[in-house]
Amino acid sequence: MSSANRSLKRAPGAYVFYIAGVILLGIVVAAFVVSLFWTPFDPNATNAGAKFIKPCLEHPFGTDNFGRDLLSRVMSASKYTIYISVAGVAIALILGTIAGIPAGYFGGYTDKGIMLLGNSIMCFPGILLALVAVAVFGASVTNVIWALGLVFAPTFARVCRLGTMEIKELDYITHARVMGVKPARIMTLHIFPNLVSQLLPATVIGLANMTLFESGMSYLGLGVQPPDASFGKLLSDAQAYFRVAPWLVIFPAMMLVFYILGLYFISEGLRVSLSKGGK
Amino acid sequence: MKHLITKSVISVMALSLMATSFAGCNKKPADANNNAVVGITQEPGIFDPHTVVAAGDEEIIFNVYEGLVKFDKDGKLNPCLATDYKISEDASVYTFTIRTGVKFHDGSDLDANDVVYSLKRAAGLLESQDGTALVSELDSIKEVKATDDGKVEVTLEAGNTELLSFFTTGIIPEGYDNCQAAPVGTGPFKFESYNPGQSVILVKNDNYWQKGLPYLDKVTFKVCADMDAGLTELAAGSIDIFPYLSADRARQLDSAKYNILSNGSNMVQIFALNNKVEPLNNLKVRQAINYAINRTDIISVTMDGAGVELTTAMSPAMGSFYDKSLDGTFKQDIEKAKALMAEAGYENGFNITCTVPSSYLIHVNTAVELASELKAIGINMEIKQVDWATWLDTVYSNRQYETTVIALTSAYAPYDVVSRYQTSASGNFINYSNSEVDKLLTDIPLTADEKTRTDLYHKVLKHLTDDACSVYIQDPTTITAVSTRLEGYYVYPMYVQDMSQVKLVQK
Amino acid sequence: MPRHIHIVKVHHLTLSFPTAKNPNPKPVLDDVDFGIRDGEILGLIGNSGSGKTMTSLAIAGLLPESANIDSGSIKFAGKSLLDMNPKERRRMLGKDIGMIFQEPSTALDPLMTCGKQLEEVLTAHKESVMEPEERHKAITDMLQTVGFTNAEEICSRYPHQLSGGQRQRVLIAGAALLKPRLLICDEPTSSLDTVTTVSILGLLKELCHQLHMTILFISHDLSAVRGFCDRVMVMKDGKIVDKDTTSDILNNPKNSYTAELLTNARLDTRILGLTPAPVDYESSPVLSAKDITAGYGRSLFERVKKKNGSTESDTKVLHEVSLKVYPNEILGLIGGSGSGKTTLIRSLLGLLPHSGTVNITSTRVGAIFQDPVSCLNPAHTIKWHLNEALRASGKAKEIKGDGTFDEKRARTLEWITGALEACGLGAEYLSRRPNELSGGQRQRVAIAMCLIQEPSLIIADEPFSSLDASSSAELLKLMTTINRERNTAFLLITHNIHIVRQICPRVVVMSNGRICEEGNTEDVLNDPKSEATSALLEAERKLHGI
Amino acid sequence: MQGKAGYFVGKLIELIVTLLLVSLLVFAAFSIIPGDTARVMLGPDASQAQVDLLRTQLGLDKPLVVRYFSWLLGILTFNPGTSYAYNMNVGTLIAQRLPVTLGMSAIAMLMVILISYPLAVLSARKPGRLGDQICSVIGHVLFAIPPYVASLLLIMLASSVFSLLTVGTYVTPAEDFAGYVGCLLLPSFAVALPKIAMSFKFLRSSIIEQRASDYVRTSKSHGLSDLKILVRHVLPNSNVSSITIISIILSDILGGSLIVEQVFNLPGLGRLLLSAISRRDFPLLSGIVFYLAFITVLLYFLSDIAAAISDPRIRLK
Repeated sequence: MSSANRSLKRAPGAYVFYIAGVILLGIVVAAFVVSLFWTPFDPNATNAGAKFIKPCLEHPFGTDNFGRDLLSRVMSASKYTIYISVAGVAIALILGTIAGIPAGYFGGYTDKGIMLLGNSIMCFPGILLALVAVAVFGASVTNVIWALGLVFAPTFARVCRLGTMEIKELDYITHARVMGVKPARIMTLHIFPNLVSQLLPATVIGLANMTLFESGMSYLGLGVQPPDASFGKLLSDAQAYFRVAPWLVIFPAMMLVFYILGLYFISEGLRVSLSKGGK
Repeated sequence: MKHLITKSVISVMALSLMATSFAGCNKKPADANNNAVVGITQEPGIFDPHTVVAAGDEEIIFNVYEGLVKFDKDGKLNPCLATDYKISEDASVYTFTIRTGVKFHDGSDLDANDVVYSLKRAAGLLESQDGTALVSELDSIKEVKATDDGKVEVTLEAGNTELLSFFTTGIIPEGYDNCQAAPVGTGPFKFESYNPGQSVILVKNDNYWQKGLPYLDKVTFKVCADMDAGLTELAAGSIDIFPYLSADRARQLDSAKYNILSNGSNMVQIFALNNKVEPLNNLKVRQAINYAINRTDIISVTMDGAGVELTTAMSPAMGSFYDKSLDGTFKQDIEKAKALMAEAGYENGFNITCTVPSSYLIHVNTAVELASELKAIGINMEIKQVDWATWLDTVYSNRQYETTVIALTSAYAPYDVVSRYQTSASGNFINYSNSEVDKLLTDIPLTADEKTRTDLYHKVLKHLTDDACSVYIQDPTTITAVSTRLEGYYVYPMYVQDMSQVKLVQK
Repeated sequence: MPRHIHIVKVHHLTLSFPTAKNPNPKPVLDDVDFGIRDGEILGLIGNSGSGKTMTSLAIAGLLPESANIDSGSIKFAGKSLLDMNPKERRRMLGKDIGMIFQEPSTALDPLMTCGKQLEEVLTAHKESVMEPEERHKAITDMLQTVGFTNAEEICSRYPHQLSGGQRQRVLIAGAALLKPRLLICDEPTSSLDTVTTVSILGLLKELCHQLHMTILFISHDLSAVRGFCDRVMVMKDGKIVDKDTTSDILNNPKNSYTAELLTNARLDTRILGLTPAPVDYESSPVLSAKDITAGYGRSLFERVKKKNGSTESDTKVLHEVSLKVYPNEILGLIGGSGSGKTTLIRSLLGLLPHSGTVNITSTRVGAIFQDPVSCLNPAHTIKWHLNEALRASGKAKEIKGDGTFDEKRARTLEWITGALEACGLGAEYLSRRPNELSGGQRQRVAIAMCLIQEPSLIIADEPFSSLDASSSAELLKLMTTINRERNTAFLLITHNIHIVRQICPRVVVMSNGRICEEGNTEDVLNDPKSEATSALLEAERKLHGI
Repeated sequence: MQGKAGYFVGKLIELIVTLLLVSLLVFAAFSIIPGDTARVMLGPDASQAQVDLLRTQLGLDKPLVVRYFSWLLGILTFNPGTSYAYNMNVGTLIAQRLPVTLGMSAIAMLMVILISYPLAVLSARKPGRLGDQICSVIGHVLFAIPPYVASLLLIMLASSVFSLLTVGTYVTPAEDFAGYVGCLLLPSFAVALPKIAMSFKFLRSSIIEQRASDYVRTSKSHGLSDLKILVRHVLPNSNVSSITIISIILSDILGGSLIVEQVFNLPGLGRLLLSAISRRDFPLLSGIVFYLAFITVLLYFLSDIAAAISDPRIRLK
């Protein structure tokens, strides 16, 4: 135990991760917030006379094949990327919690049934399920969010189930049961607040994974609808021109990686500090 | 399985499904064997000459099957399996003289019975069929019979001077019904094999009736995922011919290795407006939209400039039937467009949805550019991508849409281009209705005189433009790269790859 | 003073963990200086963090890489250990110095059979080249020495198939296999129950004589060294504060810290004079359980297999246990670990499926549990806990009465504060969270939660085992007070025979899932009739000198 | 060992039940797809009568339950029917594409193991040192790069710097095995990159954790050398805990290769899947989805079995 603690202390501290994560994420979030009020150009306004302008003072990120200002597009793309990942994770979190806590709490056939369903969903490679779901219900932002939420729900259900199984053995839950508190109340008021510390890193990492999935789906044309774009959509649009206009790939890719990496770092920081605090 | 579908529906430009990019590789150039590899971007699927739908399939089987008549590279119809044909005065009886000495790929000789069988099969007249034509234009055939002197007589339900081009339909041996798995025709090449997702291989027909043709021993149609994949393969030398390149891609090729051929594609890219929905049922609104857009810009962003601007429903590739006087009708004029909008009572604009098939990047891009341009006159256009199946279902069949962007292709026949604008036509998905046009379209097939007919076509086109029934955008240019080691390849105005004339350059 | 041969001599050893930020931290070992005499059992006592484990690791050469020896030396049989290279030091391990550790459950590789792991000790030392048969014989012999009659079988078992005591024996066998001169035992018994502890200590002592080994015995519990160690050293904050013979340390401590440790270890003197309420055995019992049989669930396939006629009893933990608790009674329930006490409690509380009947006169039974860390929900305040208890009791409406919201709230607050104060905690604790409270305070909150429900019986499952002596005494006082003043009966499960003697008029002894003895406390403890009771008493006597 | 047999049987039953549920999900999902298969096949100009005729021919008019069972029977006997779009046996179509997707996954997995394992062992030897930190940071960055972006960068790199690897020209294994492996190398690497990072991160922390465990201390006190402890105790134990992760990585790789093969123009299942989706080719689509899920379920099953064999603790619950 003692040496494990020590090796953790010698690894880059949680705060290094936090700072790096907050800076990276901050860039993307700042772009998002600013884009709500102002972008240098209308992100969707085309200008056939200004195609493929290299990054310059007027267009710091250059322009695309429609002559649209890439900086403005990247800024407004952050909106969809953030919206989809946050809403998707929220759905996954809600579904996962609703399924996972009773599974862990009741055990037995409830658990078997819920986990079987969850496992069946997890049996499909995630992207495949999301693809089929969007193919079935049509490509739109809402459908992408639901599809991703569904794909990610079992992950959260697992976290909740394992956490609940651990917590329900603790004396305070036993005590609550002895006092005659109803199961629904035990699960919501006694168990759930204690799961938050476990769900938090899972949520952050879920945001990052959701973004990866969303960009993969956008790449296949099943995500955000043009002329709007997410980072992934910008990238897939850019691929046709990446030899003529490499900046079309570089800047959105950079922002995408910033966002995901920022989230990873924050989750890493959370994990390290929570595991330290948990001792 | 039956594929009862018309040939002239809609096939779409074989532009990239998804644009991706590729790097060069160092595979050895295709060796000096007497063969050629053609890159194609659509997955082939159907090899039956009567049920074939996709243009991507037709371009392949053009080399396997032949009809009574055949197009040449200029779009002219020449006798083929028929040495001669006669059309009766009222254009209701076509009589074909069948060429002798032609052998099918299976070794049997071509005779009038084969022609009768094939035409009946295409027209749905065989006893085993339910009467529905496999090739819908041939639906009007009432009877096909062989005469005693080896001729074939085709009787129509009504006179139609415009039907000849549909006798390009492939002729197959009598009683043969396995064209899908094992195509048998009379063409210059025999069908060898099909590997889904990879290639279709054709080999030389040694018994081809045109002596000396073809030159090549083997032709491989290789599936490339998209244009960029094809470009990579071109650069690597693993394919020799690649049609459907975009202008900017073509520029990246080494001119010492590849000749670049370009030609109009006889396609009409249209920003289709549903004439039955508010506010598009208002002529002024449609005119305003026509004046608001800049066709040059659209061609610039979607085709890198490689396209011919259109203001009417026909491509200039149709020769004299095209009405040159309509050129430049809707030159961009925002002020005029705004005025028209105000006259129509929409000075504040309106919201509208454009439903586009997601698999065709060019149309999606066109919609994006259109949306941006329409903003200038206050129209907020939202783009909704749907997959091809959904597009066919909701937009084309059920006409539940406001606007869409699509390319209309047709057989190389002017009537096929305009017939969809008849009020009752099944292809009239823009819900256009003009009684004068209906009348003109009824008259055309019955008019034998070519000059008068041309006039009637011009009238139809004028009406379509005057009514601003939709926004005609461009005829995208087909750009084909052909290896310099080959010669004799021609770009046809229709969607085919004629490999029979292609040969190696003699050093 | 007679001269002794020191097998280990630690000379003014100072050790610290310097980091880049803090190059001169407070030393973990500060000028530690002592010798271990050949053949003796030396006890090293101290609280956690006092440096006792670091001392032993320094001798063994297993210090973490970040540790830095600032000054001092360690000699083993005359050779300076700190001057040796790592390879030489490694060779000494197992051969000259053996070690056993606290947690036998994790100290063996779960993927390897015990025999193989013991064999590694032999193969690791190349000097002793042995044939496989010889090795096997050496291992089985040693396993027999440490008390296994089925040595061959143990060899082929995986660690998880052995009990804690058995694993510790295997580890001792491993440490003693090459007959090292020094055996370092780092808290070898603190996770074992009393009976096993006694037997392991007996084994170590026997090995010490038989193999002429010297033992350095590290423990945090002063009482564990009684009757085992020859000499005892006491450590505090990296320093050795006291060093004397065992009897002097225990009976006549000269150092104040030693004396403090000693008093803390003794509960008995503090709880004298606690008197439980008189019990009327004629009245109907508050709890009567009849023929409780319970076990843990099995997988579907085992159940299927069961039908095909294999043994039935192996997963049953309780066999037809009957039990009565009378009003006002504090009933003691004792038994070794694995005797089924906890299963019985869980069955009585309705937390486990069981057969048999349980009758409880009161609507609610209160319960308090062993672990003060997990007895309260860390996510909520104390006030929330008490409110929750009130809500669950169904009396919330009655307490709130009528009136405005504020009035209701004031009445509720008054009620829960009353319960808390009855448990010796003021109203200021209401807004605190469990992690701001000590173990004893948390147990009090747990009792307050029980009191709010006004039960006629509280079941207390080893509430003292994780508390120090003073907190335990306070808690006991509280329990007897409640017993007297509120006429609440207790079912007290404990392994501490002192407590039972002091406050329980009646006692029940469990063994192997059955009640083997019950009756008046005096009678049972002074004249045990069953073997289990005798063993418990014997172990207690040896360990604590009662 | 009898306990193990029971455990295996239990897992097998779990596998079968999961597969049944998966099949139900697949079927249900495709039954609610909007768009009439027959209409799509026949095109817009066909009459309603023709559409109805085709529906009857395809068996689409039968009740859902009947269709489900006939579909299930077909799919379980590896005879999932005939593709509407290709007019070929779905099994044959999938079998033709499988070498690409499976080959890519296998090569990617091999890369993951061959690269992440030694790196993790080296990195965990001295956690916190410079080398370890560099590896960890690179790992995080790789983890954040989507596979298709990685593909793009790799193509740029390969063409501009090396111009060596064959990109884009697929060779079947029967034609030229070396060429087949060669053309899959780069795409496999693109899929493998983030998974290398994931596996590295997991293995590293698992090794560090195992090295800090009590039994390692015991082994040290027995005088075992560091290498011996690593090989005999630390690695086997961290392997046991990695088995589940490996199976998850494999399933991710399978999903990732569906996308990457698009970028590299490989005729794999991904392309077949997309074309099946756009053509509403139900037999083909359901076949691909079910068999991919089947492979995944099998992977999880095998990983459970492997864990049970290597870990004596896993027996009855």
